[in-house]
Amino acid sequence: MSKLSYAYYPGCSGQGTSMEYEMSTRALCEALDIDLKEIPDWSCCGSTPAHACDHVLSAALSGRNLGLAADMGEDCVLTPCPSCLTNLKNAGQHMSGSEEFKEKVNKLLDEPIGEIPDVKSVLQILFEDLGPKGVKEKVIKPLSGLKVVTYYGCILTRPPKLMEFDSEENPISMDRLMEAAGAKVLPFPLKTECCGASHGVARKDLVMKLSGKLLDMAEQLGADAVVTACPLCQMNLDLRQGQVNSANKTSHKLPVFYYTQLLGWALGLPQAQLGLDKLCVNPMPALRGIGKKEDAA
Amino acid sequence: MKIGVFVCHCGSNIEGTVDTKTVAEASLDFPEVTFATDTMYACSEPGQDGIIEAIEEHKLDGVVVASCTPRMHEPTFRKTLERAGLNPYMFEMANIREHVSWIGKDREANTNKAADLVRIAVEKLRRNQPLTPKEFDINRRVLVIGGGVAGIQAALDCAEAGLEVVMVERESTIGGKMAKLDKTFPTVDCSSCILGPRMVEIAQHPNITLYAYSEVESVSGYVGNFEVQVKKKATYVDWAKCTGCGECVEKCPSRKAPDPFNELLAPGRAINIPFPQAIPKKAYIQAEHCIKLTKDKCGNCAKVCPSDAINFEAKDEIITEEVGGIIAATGYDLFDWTVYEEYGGGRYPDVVTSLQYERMLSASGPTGGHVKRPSDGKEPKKVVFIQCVGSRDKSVGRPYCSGFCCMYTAKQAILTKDHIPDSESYVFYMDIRAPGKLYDEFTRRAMEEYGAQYIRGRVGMVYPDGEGQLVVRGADTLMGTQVEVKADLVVLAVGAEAAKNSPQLAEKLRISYDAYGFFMEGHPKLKPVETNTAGVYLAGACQGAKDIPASVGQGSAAAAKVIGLFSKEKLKSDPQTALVDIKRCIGCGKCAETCPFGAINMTEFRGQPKAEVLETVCQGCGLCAATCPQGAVQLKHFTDNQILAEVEALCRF
Amino acid sequence: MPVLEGRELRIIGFLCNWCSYGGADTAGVARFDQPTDLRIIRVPCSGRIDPLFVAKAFMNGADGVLVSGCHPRDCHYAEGNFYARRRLEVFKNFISVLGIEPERFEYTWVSASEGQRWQEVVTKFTNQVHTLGPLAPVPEISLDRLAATETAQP
Amino acid sequence: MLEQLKDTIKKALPELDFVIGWGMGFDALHATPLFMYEPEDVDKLVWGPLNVHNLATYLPALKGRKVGIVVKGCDSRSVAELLQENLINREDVVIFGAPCRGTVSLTKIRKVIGNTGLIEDVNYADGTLTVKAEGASHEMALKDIRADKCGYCRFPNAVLSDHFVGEKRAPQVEEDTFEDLAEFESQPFEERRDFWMKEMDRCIRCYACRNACPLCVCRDHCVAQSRDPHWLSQQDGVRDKFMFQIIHATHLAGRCTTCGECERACPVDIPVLLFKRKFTKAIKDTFDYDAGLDPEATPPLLAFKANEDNIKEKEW
Amino acid sequence: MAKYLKKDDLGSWLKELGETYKVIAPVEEGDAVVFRRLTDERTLRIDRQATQGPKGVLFPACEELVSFKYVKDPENPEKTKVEVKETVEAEPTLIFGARPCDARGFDVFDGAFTKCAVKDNYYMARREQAIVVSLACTKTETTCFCNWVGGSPDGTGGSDVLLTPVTGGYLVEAVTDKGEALMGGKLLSDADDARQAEAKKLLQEAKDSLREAPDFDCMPEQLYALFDNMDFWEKQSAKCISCGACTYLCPTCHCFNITDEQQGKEGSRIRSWDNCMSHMFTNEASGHNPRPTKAYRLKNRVGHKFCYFPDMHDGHIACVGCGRCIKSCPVALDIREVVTAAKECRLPEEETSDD
Repeated sequence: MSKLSYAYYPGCSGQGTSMEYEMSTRALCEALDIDLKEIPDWSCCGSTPAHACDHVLSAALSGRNLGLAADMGEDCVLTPCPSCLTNLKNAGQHMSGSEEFKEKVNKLLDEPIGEIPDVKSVLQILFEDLGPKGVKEKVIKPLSGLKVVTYYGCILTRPPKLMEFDSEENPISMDRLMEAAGAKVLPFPLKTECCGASHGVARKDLVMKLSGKLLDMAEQLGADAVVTACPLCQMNLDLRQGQVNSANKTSHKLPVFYYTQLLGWALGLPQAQLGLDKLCVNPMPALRGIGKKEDAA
Repeated sequence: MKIGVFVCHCGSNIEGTVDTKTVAEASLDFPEVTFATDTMYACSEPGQDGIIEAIEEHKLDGVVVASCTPRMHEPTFRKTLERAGLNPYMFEMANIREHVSWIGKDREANTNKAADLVRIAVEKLRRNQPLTPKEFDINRRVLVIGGGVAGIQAALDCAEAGLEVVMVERESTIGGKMAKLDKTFPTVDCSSCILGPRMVEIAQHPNITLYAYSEVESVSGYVGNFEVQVKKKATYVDWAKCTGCGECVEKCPSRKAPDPFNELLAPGRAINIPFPQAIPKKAYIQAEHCIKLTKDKCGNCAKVCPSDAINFEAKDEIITEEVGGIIAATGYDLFDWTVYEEYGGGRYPDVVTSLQYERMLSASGPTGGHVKRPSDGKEPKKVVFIQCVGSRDKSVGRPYCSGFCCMYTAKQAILTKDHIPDSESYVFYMDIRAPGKLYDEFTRRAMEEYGAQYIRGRVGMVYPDGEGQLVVRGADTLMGTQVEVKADLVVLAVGAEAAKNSPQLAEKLRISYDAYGFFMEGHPKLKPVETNTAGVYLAGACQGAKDIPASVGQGSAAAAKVIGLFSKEKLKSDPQTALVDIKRCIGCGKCAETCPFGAINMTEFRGQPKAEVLETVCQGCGLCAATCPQGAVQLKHFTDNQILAEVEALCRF
Repeated sequence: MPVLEGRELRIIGFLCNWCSYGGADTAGVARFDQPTDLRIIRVPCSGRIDPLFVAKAFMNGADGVLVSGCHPRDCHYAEGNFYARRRLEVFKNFISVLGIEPERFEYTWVSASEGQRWQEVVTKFTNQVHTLGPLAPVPEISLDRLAATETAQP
Repeated sequence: MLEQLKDTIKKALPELDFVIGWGMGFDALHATPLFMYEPEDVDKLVWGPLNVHNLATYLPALKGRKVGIVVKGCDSRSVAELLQENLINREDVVIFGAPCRGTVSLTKIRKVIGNTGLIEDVNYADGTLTVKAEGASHEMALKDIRADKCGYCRFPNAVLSDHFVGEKRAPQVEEDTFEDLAEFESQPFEERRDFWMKEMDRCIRCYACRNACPLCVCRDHCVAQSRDPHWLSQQDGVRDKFMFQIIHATHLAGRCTTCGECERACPVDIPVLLFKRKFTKAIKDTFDYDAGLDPEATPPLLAFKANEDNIKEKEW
Repeated sequence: MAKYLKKDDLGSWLKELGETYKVIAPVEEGDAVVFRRLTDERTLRIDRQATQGPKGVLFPACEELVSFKYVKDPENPEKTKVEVKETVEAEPTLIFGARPCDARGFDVFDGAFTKCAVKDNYYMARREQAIVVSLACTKTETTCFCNWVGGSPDGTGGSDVLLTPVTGGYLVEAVTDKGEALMGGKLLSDADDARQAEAKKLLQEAKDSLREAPDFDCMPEQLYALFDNMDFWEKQSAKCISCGACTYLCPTCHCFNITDEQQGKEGSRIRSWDNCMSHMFTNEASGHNPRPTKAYRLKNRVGHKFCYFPDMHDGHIACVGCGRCIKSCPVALDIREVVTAAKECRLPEEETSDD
C-alpha cells in the first residue's frame, strides 16, 4: 500500500484553545506514517457568524481553502475539528451541487476554484483508510484497564447526509480505535448528546446542565476518562468541569482527552508531543493506573 | 374500412384541457375515418349507446375511442362493439386523459397531442384483424399461499364452495401473525379462541390439502392451468407418525435455538412445536441447532419418541400441484426497527417490539402471560409505548402508515393495566388513526378508563439512566416542550412491511409489487384483490398493511373471485397471440429458444423445419416477434406493420 | 398533428402495457405535470420492442426515443425485459456510429406504481432531447433529387 | 503447403459431393470460389492473400449434403456460428484449414495502381505482392494492402477444422482495440451522419452485402423486400438504404464475426463493415463475447442474466 | 467534320453545355466512380470505367409513376375519391463520358421501351430530351468483351457524339443530328488529319487488345437445348450468391418492379429496378416459385441476354460486353465462361433420341 497522504487543514482552535489536539494529531499521524500536508496560507473556515448571514460568503471562506488544497494536487482535505469539517464539507457539497452557486462563490475568490476536493475528519481516515487494525499494529503501550467513554458530540456525524460517516445516533469509530489501543470502552448512551457549547456564552446554566449530565453518566458507568474528538466538547467538559461541579454540587475529576492523545500515548509517544499538560483535569492519575488495575484483577 | 372516432369529454376531466371537438374534427381527416364526434361520457350508458347507433347508422367496421387508459375501459368498449355486432377486436383506444389532459394544462399542446394519439390509434386499427378467442379447460383447484387469517378465510370459503384447495405455509404451523396475538382489538377477545377453531377446520376439511413448512418453488402455466412446484422443507420428523405429544421437545438438550414463534423473546429447543394449538401440531427440527445433525451426537429425540417419527436422513422434497387459480396471502413482517439507533438499535434488552410484548401478554408465551422485563425478570411499573416505529418515516424508507399500530397500542395499554393494575402507561404518538367501527371509542377507553398517558410527539432518544431504568426523551408537540419519561419497559409499535421474499414470490407469480414489496392489485379501487396476472388473486396484508377484519374480508373476496372464475364452463384465451407465417419461417428456432412459456414448437412442414405457436399457451408478449429476424412470427394486433405504421404516423409531419 | 413548432420535439415512447404504461397512467391519475412532447406507443412487453423500431423512428425523423418496461424480475411475462435490456443496451451503444447521439435514446424501468418516477423520467428525457435539439430525418429520396427540390423551392 | 492441402482434399474427396475452395478468376488478381467435384478440379486450387471470399456463405444452402470447405481463420468462425445456429450439421461438413497471412483489399490495390482492370500478372511471395498492370510493375507489402479486418485478426488459423495443413501462425494482435472505430467516432455526430448520407446515397440496393454475408440466413425471406412486414419501401432514397444497413447490422449483433464480406462484396465500395464493428465492440464490452468461437455457446442476445455484469441501465 | 477539343478546355466546354443541359458525368465518390450531375464540388473521373454506368439517368433506379391521394368529401366523409397525378419527369440532359458499351445499352432499352407495341412514356420522355456524349476506349480492361457481342471500343450505337482521346485533347465527332448541334461550340476547333490518324491508330490498338470474339450465332439454339439441363446450370451457378450487383450494374438490364407506397392518405406508385437473380423476382403470391433456385435464375439471365431477347429483337444480344457484372461480382462469376461453356457443352443426344 502506498503511503497515506492528505492535504491538512488545522483550523483556528488548534492554534489556541485546542493546541494539544493539533499537536497530538500531528504526532499521531507521523507515528502512523500518515502524511499531513498543511495547506499553505490557509484561512478561516467560515465557522463564524458568516454562515448565519451569508451562505456565499461562508462558502467562499471555506472555498478558498479547498481551492488551495486542490492547487496542491490533493483530492482529499483532512481536518481534526468537527466545526471546520462541517463548513468545509458544506461549502464543497453546495458548490458541487450547483454550478450557479459555485460561480457566485468564485466571484468572491481571487483564484476561482475548479475541482472540489473531498473533506474528511482525521478520525474518519484513521478509521476507514488506516483502520483499527493499522493502529493496533503500532501500539506498544496498550491502555489496558483504562475504562473510557467515548463522546462524539453533536456535529461530528450530523447531519448524516452531509457528513457521510459513521452512525449519527450510535457512532462507533472512536470506540473501535480506543479498543484497538487496548482501552475498555463503556457503553455510553449519550455519545452524541449536546454538551451545550453553542450556548456556552449566553446560557451558562444550560452548559452546566448538559455537560453535567454527560459527566454524571460517565461517572456512573465507572469511566476513568472521557475521550473526545471536538475542541468545543473537550473544552466544555474539561475546562468547565469545575464550574459544572460547583453548579451541580458534584465532584467529578474525570480527565477529558482528545482521542489523539490517548492513541499517541498507546503508541508510546513522548508526553510533550501529546500536550497532556494542557489538560485542566489532571490526566496523570488515570494514565498511571493503566495496566495496574488489570494486574490487580 | 369505415372507422368511427369517439372523443370523450369525460365530463371536464378531458374537456378541461383538451378541445375534444377540434380533436374529433381533426380525426375526420384521418384515413378511413368516416365518422367522428365528441361525446360527454363515452363509457356511460348513453355514451355506449351512441357508439352502437353510430356503428349501425354509418356502417362502421372499426371504432376508436379517445378517452381514458385502455387498461381501464378497453374491455368495456370491446363489449360495446360486440353488442353492435362487430368483432370486439376491431377497436382501439387513444389515452387522452391519463396521458394528456391530466398531465398538463396547455390546451393547445394537449389538443394537438390528443389528435396525434388518435391518429396512431387509427393507423393501428386499420391493420387490425377480427380475432376470436380460443376456449380451454379449467383445472378447478386453487392454491392458497400463506396460512394466516386471510389465507385461512380464503381457503375455507373455497373449500366450502366445493373447490379443492392446496394451502402452502412457510412455517410449521398455520395461524400467521394472528396466532401470536394475545387479544384482538376493539373487543379484547382472545385471539387464539377465535382463530383456533378456524385453523382446526383447515386441518379437518376434506377439500383442503395443507403443506406446512413448505414454500412455493416455481409457478408455470397460465390462468386455469397453473403448475406449481412446492418445496416441502425437511422437518426431520415423519409427520405421518408424529402425534405432537411433545416428549422430544422436553428432552432436547439444545436449548439455545431461536424460537421464532415467540419472537425470539426466549430461547427455544432445536426440536420444537411452536405452540399448543399449532396446526398441524407436529414437531420439527431446526437443523443448524440440532446436535445430532451438526455434530452427529445426542439423538435424544429419536430415543424418546414413542412413535418412532424422527428421521435424521430427511431431505427437502419437491411436490408438483396443478391448479387453476392462485390466492397469495403471504401477509407481512415487522420492520427491522434496529436501524433506529436512537432507540438503542437493539442494545437495550428492555426495549421490545409490540409483537414481543404480545407474546409476553399471552398465556401461551414464554412468560406464561406475566409481563416481565427481559433484563431482570421484574414486573415493569412504567411502560412507555412509542408509535410509528418504521411507519410514516421517510428517513427509514417507510413513508406509509401501517394502519393498525394505533389500535394495538391502545389494546396493549389496556392489557398492561389489566395485568399490572398499579402500572402507568405512556404512549408517544404522531396522530391517532382509528377510523374503524368502534375503534376510536376503543382508544378513548385506553386513555379515559385505563389512564394511559398519550403524548403527541416523536421520541428522539431512549437511553439507560444507569440505574436500571430507561430514559425516554421526546417532544410533546401539544405542550411545545421536551419531555423525559423514565420507563421500566419500552414497547415499540413497529410498523408492517412486506413479508420477506415477497418480491421473489411476486416474480414467480409474475405479478407486480410496489417499491416496498407489497403486491400490486389490479386497480387500486376497482380491482383490489385481482392482480395483473389472470388467475392470481391477493388476500390480506401482502397487498398492504391491514388489520384482521380487512384481511378476512379480502380473503373472502379473493375466494369469491376464484369461485367466479371456476364457475365458467371454459375459459377464453386472449386471442392477441403470436402467429407464424410458415412461408417466411426459415426454421432457425430462435423464437422457440427465447419464448418464456414454451409456447413455440418446432415442427416440420414439407420436410422443412418450421415454428408453430401453441395458441392457448402463448401469453402474447411478442418476444418472439422481436427475435425473428425475417419477421415471420408476428404478434396479432401488435404486428411489425402496426407498430411501424404508428411510428410512421407520428413522424410524418 | 405536427409537434408544436419551436416548442415541442418529436419524442416517441414505447411502453410495456403492464408496468410503464400503467406507471404513466398512475402519473396521470396523480396529475403529475409532464412535458407534452412524448407520444406513447403501447406494446405488451418491452421484449416486443425490436430495437429496429427505434432505428426506424430515428430514420423517420424522431428526435428522441424512450423505451420503458417493467423492472428486471418484475416482467409480466417473466423474461421479456431481460432480453430487451440486452438488446436495447447494445443498440444504444450502436447508434453513435450512425451519428445519432446515444442520449437521444434511453430505456428505463418504471413500474405501474411509480407515477412520480414516470414524471421524473419523462421530464428528464424531454429536457435531455431538447438540449440536443432536433435531429434531421434521413431523406426519403436521393441526395441529387433532394438538392434539385431544394433549389426548386428556395 | 498448397500441394499438401491438395493431397489432403483429394484423399477426402471420394466421401464428399464436392469441396469448396478458391481458384483463379478472370485475371491473375481476382480469385473466384472453386467447386471441386473431381480430383483434376483440385489441381486448380490456389491459396494465398487473394483468397478473399468467405466460402462459408454457401454452406446453409447445402445443408443435408456432404461437402468439404477450405477455410481461413475468419471463415472458420462463420462455420462455427452456423453450427451454433443449427443451420448446418457438423457431420456433413469436412473442414480444411490452413494458416492465413491475411487477404488483400482490392480497393486498396486499386488506390495504388489506379485501375485493377488492366492486370497482366500477379506474384506473391514472402509478404510482398507484385502486380503487373499496363506494363508497369507494382510491389506492395501485404500489410499495406491487406483488408482492414486482417489488421486486427486474432484468429489466423481455423478455430475448428478436420484437417489442418501447415504450421499454425501466431495472431498479429492479442486484442482488437477498435482503433478504426475510435477514429471514425472522433468526428462530431453531425459529420458522421453526413458521411453516411453520402455513402448510402450511392447504394444500388443490390444486396450483395447481405448475400455475401454467411450469417444472413433469412436468405430469400429478408425483411428488406417483404410487404408484410413492410420495413422498407422500394424507394431508392437514403432513408431506406440506411435503414437496411441498420437492419443488417442489428440482426448480426452478437453473431457477426466481422469477416468483412459485406464490405468486400459492395460494388460501390461503401464501408458497411463499420456498423458491424460497432456492434461487435458493444457485444465484447458488454458480454465479453466473441462470436464464432464456440459452436456450443449461446449467443448473448438470446440469453440474459437477472443481474447483468456490465449493464448499468439503472444509472440513467 | 471532326472537331478538336483541348484537354484543358473540357471543363469549360461542359460548363458551357451546362447552361442548356443538365450535365451528368462520371465523378469520384468515395472509392467509386458514379454518374452524377456535374457540379463544382465534384471531381470528373474519365480515366477508368465508371463503377456504375449511366443507365439510371434514363431509367432511374426508382421513379414515381403516379402520385395519388384519397380525398374525402367534406359534406360526407364516407365518400372518398382518389386523385391521381401522373409524374413524368424529363428535362434536357447531357450524358457525358459514357463508354460506347454504356451507350449501346440505351439501344437495348429503346428496343424494350420505345419500339414495342406498348410504349413507355416515362422512358421516352427522358430519352427524347437526352443527348449522349460518349468517350471511345483507347484502352481495354481484362473484363471487356464488347467485340463478342457486336460492339467495339469506338462503337457509336446509342451515342450522339463520340469523343476520342488523343494527345492533348479529344477528337469530337457528331454521330447523330442531335449530336451535330453540339459541334458549333467556340471551344471546338477543326481537327487536323494528324489527330484523326492518331485516333484511328489508338482505336485500332484497343480493338487488337481485346480477346478474339467467339461466334455466337449458334447460341439461341444451344441455350434452348440446354433449357432442361439443370445439372449444367447448377454447376455454372454454384458460386453465385444471388445478389443483384450484376443486374443493377448492367447497362442493358431493364426489368422493374412496381409498388405502391402509401403513408396516411397519400402515396405514390413507384417503379424500381428489379433483379432476376433474386428469389423474389418470380415469387408468386401463392408461395410457389417457378425459378426456385439460383440455377434457374442464372439460366434465365444468360438465356434472356443471349437467346430470348435476340429472338424478339432482330438478333440484338442484350449484353454490351462492358464486363461490370464480372468485375463487380462479389464472387467473380464470369458470364463469358458461362456462355462459352454453354456453347461448348455437348448435348446429351442419346437422351433426346430416347424420347
